[in-house]
Amino acid sequence: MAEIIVKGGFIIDPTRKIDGDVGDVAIKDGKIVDKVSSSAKVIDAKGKVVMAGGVDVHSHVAGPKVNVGRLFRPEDKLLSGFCRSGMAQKNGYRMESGFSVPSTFKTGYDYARMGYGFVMEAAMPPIHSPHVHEEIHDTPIIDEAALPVFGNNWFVMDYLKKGEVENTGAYIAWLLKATKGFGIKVVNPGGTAAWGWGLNCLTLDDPVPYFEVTPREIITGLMQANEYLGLPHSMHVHQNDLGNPGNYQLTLDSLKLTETVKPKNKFGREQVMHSTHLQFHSYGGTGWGDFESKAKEVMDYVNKNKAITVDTGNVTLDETTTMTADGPFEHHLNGLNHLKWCNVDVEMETAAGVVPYVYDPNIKVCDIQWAIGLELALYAKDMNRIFITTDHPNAGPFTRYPRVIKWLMSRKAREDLLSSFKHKDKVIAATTLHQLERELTLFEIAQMTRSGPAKCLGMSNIYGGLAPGMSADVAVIDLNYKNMPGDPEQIEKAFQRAACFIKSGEVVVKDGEVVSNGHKKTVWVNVKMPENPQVTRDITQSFTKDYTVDIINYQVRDYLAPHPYVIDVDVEA
Amino acid sequence: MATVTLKPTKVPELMFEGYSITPDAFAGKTAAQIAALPGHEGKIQVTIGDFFEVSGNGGETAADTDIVIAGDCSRVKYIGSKMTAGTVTVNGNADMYVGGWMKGGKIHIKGNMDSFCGIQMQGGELICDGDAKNHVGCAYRGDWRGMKGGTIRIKGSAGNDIGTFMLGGTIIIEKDAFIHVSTHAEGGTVIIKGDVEGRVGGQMVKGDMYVLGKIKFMMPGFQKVDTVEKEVDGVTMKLDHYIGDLGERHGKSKGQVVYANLYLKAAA
Amino acid sequence: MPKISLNMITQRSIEEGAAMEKGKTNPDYFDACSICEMHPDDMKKAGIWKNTNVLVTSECGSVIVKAITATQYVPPGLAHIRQGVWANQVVPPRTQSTGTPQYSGFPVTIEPAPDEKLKTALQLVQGSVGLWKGGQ
Amino acid sequence: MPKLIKGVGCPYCGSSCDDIEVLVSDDETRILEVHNACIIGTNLFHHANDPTRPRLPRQRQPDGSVKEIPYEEAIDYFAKTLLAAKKPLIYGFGSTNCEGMSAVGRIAEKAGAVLDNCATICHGPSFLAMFDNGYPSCTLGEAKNRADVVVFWGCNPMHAHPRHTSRYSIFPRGYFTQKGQMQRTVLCVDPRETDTAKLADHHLMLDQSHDYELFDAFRTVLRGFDIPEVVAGIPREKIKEAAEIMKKAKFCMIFFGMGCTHTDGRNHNIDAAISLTRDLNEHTKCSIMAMRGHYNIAGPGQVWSWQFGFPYCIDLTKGSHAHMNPGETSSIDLAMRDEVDCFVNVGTDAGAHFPIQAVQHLKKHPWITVDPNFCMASEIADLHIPVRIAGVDEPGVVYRMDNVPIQFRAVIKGLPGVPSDEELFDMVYERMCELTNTAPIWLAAKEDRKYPQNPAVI
Repeated sequence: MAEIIVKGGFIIDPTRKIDGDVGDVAIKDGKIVDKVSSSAKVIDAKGKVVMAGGVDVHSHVAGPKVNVGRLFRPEDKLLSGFCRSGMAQKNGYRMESGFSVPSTFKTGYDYARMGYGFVMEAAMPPIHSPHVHEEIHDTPIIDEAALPVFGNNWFVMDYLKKGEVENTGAYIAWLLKATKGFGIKVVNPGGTAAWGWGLNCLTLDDPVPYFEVTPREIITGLMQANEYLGLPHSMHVHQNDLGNPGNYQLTLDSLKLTETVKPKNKFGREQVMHSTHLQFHSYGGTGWGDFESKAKEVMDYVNKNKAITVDTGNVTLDETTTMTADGPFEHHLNGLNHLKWCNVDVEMETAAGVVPYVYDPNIKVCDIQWAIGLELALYAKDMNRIFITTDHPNAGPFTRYPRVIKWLMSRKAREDLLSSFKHKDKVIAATTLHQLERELTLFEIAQMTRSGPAKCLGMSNIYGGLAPGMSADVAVIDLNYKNMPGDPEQIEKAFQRAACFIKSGEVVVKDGEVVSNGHKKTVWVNVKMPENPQVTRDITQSFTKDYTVDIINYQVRDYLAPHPYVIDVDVEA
Repeated sequence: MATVTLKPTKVPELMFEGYSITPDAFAGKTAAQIAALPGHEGKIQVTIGDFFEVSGNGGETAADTDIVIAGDCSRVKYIGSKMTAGTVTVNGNADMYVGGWMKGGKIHIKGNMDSFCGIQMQGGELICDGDAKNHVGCAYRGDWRGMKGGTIRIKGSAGNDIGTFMLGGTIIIEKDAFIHVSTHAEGGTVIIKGDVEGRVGGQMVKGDMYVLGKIKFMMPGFQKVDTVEKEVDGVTMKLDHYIGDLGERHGKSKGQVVYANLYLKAAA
Repeated sequence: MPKISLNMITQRSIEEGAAMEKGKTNPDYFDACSICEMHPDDMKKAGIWKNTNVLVTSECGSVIVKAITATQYVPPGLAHIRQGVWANQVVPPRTQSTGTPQYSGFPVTIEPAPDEKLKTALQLVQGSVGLWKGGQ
Repeated sequence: MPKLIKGVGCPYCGSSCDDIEVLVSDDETRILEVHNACIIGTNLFHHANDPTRPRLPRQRQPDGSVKEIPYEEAIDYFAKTLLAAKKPLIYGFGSTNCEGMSAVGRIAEKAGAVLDNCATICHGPSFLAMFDNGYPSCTLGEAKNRADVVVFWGCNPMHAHPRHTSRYSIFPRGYFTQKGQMQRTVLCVDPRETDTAKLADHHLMLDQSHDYELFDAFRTVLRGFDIPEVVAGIPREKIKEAAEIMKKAKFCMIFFGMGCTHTDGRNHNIDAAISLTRDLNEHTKCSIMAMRGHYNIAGPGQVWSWQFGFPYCIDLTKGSHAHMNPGETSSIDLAMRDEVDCFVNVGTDAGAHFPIQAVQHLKKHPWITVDPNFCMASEIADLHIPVRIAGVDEPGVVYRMDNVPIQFRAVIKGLPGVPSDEELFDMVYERMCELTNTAPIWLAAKEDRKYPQNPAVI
């Protein structure tokens, strides 16, 4: 494969503590190397910023509920469809569609245009894993992995009720292999299982009907199982009581469950819990009337505890589509906005709901949510433990990351928007954003979008940095490190369309336009451990009695993930 | 005021998607420039001039531009869609999406219209001397924001799905309608002067309907509350007042539940 | 000739499905689908004898099928032809602008036609597009 | 030695049973026995043995006769016909795997075609209702393990989905339904006393085409209001009794079918059913599911939604964006309005299952049928191209009626020289690219074989 050299840019690489030094990045055979020959293709990055490819720790981009979101929202395509140019086929790429839930083609292209190289699909219902992998291989350019959901799985609840962490681990190992999954995702632990009967678990100690296990036991048990297996990523949790006023206390209680668990892995990961879309979990107040931010309280704890990483889940004030395995939450949300509601309860495993949502800047609550997301990042002390997400598409589409970056880097941009709100004074009173003067630096943005998430996922040897040996995912952003634009809009524009993006050593985006469909990989984790006869028997029995598919048709066949990158994990007996 | 006349010269083999036939697109253009405006026939990009002889230049603005189509447009879609001002007159039939997403101005179709006319209309006036097919003043698939404003008057009959997901504006059908009137509506007014087969106001949250003929099958979720005297399209009459759809959710205003209203012409 | 106006529905049956999977030119498919199920009272009204042929006419065409007493009970006023080639000779293609034709709930008249012959599937479909060569 | 293959998926109805056992001959070319399947599935597997199955494309000659031609010639004709048409319609996919549906997306984009599937004449209105009102549903295992009240509304699984009631809905013993049928109350709403109605505990024999009113009556009763004495031919007391049964259920499961989608109001009947389901979730847990007809008819809805954002009726003529509006971009309406000038029928039989007038309109233009077997659509086509049978001699992913993906396998070897749908469409696509002097767009991940020099992973 051809050699490439990205010349003369301002390099920002937190993994090596490089902050704006002018230099070159050499690429050969898909990897970053020390140097290349003189015949290497030259990419001129002079006066521009050079970063590693972006790493998204949490985004809903492939699988059944994402596709429900596409399918049941034709109106999401109407406007975007009417205003696009007719260049798709001429430019050599596939047709694109959708705004809040883009098609797979648009997903891959848009991430690449923003200079992102790896995306984690945040929730994979195991029985639907062939579907997730089908979508992943129809998503161009970006590398992807998917987290199967475990927090409401009947096997997991059965084992954890009895305190059987090793059996839980053995089941997880089997399921990761069967689904070609990456790690342990937990959504509304216990609550989604309760939703099978139309109920929910709104505190850590609400027992799950029939299974008589509590969210507290599920979270703790799965953290223990995760460290017993030594997976690259930690347990990845969406806590109970999402989106409700006053939920920050439960959030703090859940975060504190990490205090008894120690990280144990060979991947350089330090946290035992990744707490996702924290914005939705940092609410004060007793109702929508006195709804207020508790971002500071939550971040004060996160800042103290190294065993936790978080992502923001920034509200972007768009019309979007919410989708989550938190089935009861979507039902609740539907009761609030009365728009259409999809629900998919998945036998033995999980559930999901999908509801369109309009984050209207004229509505006070939406503005407060917007402010909370930004406050979380601005209160953070260790930018390697907090990552930018919009919980795509829940709080806004991922294509708004550049806008979030703009708000974080420019107080002016935040204040301009804040002062345009109809309920400006109420928003200022319910939040602390107006008082925060902090403006994040490019180095901090690189930590939040590159080095941090890569480390949190246990893949800091591959993604998130520009050290020789790492995957050659290199983004050139048209921003002058020494002379940043006075107009914050320029920041958004620069991050929206990379001047150049090299993915796996191949130029895939040039001047913001896709020029190649790239070479993508599916990343999954293969846990090698001795067979556990009890777990094997339990699985076999359950497929005979309770499931409606045959076990041999359940496990994802190899051809569905044609470019696997398998991370092996060995567990001693 | 400037009048642009389009004289049909050729019947499209497939349908001609005449999305450029609006005062907004014609404004500030000469007849030759108008003839060069784009449209589609299937995947082939064509021009207005391929199917019409254009005479007269557009006015300075949309409001100054009148379009007269001197002939039949049974195979032309999107006439006057998204227009904001000016007028369009068709001396014949028109195909789908007449006045779709229209914001202002006036359209007059002297023949019949096909389906989806006035879809998600926001303002202006759409008059049809003949019949309209289905989905008059409805929402686009999946959108909960249907017709928001303006007036649609059909002097003949209409088919099914009149004012689905309607939020505002007025639809008047001077003859009969088939099924599904104001389904899912949360506002607006529909007046049907003839008979309706049924399904009037199903899943309706808010808004008004007037039926001056007979409804063959009433929705079980509507209940008669009183008899009132009201003006309907300029004529005052006695009407039986029903509220509903009692099977559907309803909001409250000043502590009172707000239902949708159906006014049926009372027996003389 | 007496005639009766009925409301027609055309839907699946297991006989139709089982026969179709043997092929649409298979005699089983002919037997399964070239029939019209009615209530005995309606048959009586129209002077139709069980297992004799009738002419079914809708707004868009007509077809000869064999009248039988319903294999699954139909109330008076309703008639049923199993989904397939014969049913689709009379199914109105109008869709109420939804894309889906009026496969069920359309008015037909049914009258005795004991001397008319049933056509095969191929004869009906090829015949309708001018390709039928056989049978003369 | 004949081989018994277990866990085989059945490529017939939307139940997509994957517990079939098939005994195949030593050389894996013949199906000898089929176990566990219903009569329809059994016939389907055995029909694959038919020695008269076409092995070469057949082209209609000017005199009306047909002649076998080589695949290269057929592919060339296919590609040229699509490119020449102003608006080709590619329809079908009732019996195709998802790989084929994905491959055809590429062709349709290139050809500026309208892409539609059998849902358009079947559960299309269910999609319309889903667009308007959502779809609170579940996988079939939820019904099996939890449902104590099961409603069949305008559907007749005893005939259309023969093993549905035994695998998922009435008879099976599940996790919370250990006593199977004894624990379930079954309601059937149908204008006929179908064999499913006979099985039910309560049959509401409504007046045909008045489903919408009956749904509204249920909803009105659930909100505590009174209703007229008789609605849709059902007495008030009977409606109240049925509403009470649903409300008191622990888990109520509503299945609906063509009785809702083929009659007056179409999508609104289902829309009302979904509203009823939402209402019932205020009282208990309730789910609703469309009784999808074919084993993979949910497939195009999935594949095309992730590729184009729409499940069916996808107009790709603009090249820049996809447009969908059933009633305009739906096969039957396109045909009746003479809005297309080429018809491609894939893995279905439009000849038999479209109203005959629509067939006559489509037949004015070139008609290509892609199907493993002879059918009405092949016998009026200008070109019939045989392919392998998904689920019999071609593996692939299929989506069951509840959108659960099932990876079907091949049980016998395909006929020599006969391609799969996917292979055929890829060859047509390559030919279209040659004819237009453009580079084919293969997504690397999907098209492994297209990238022999693909650099190994990181």
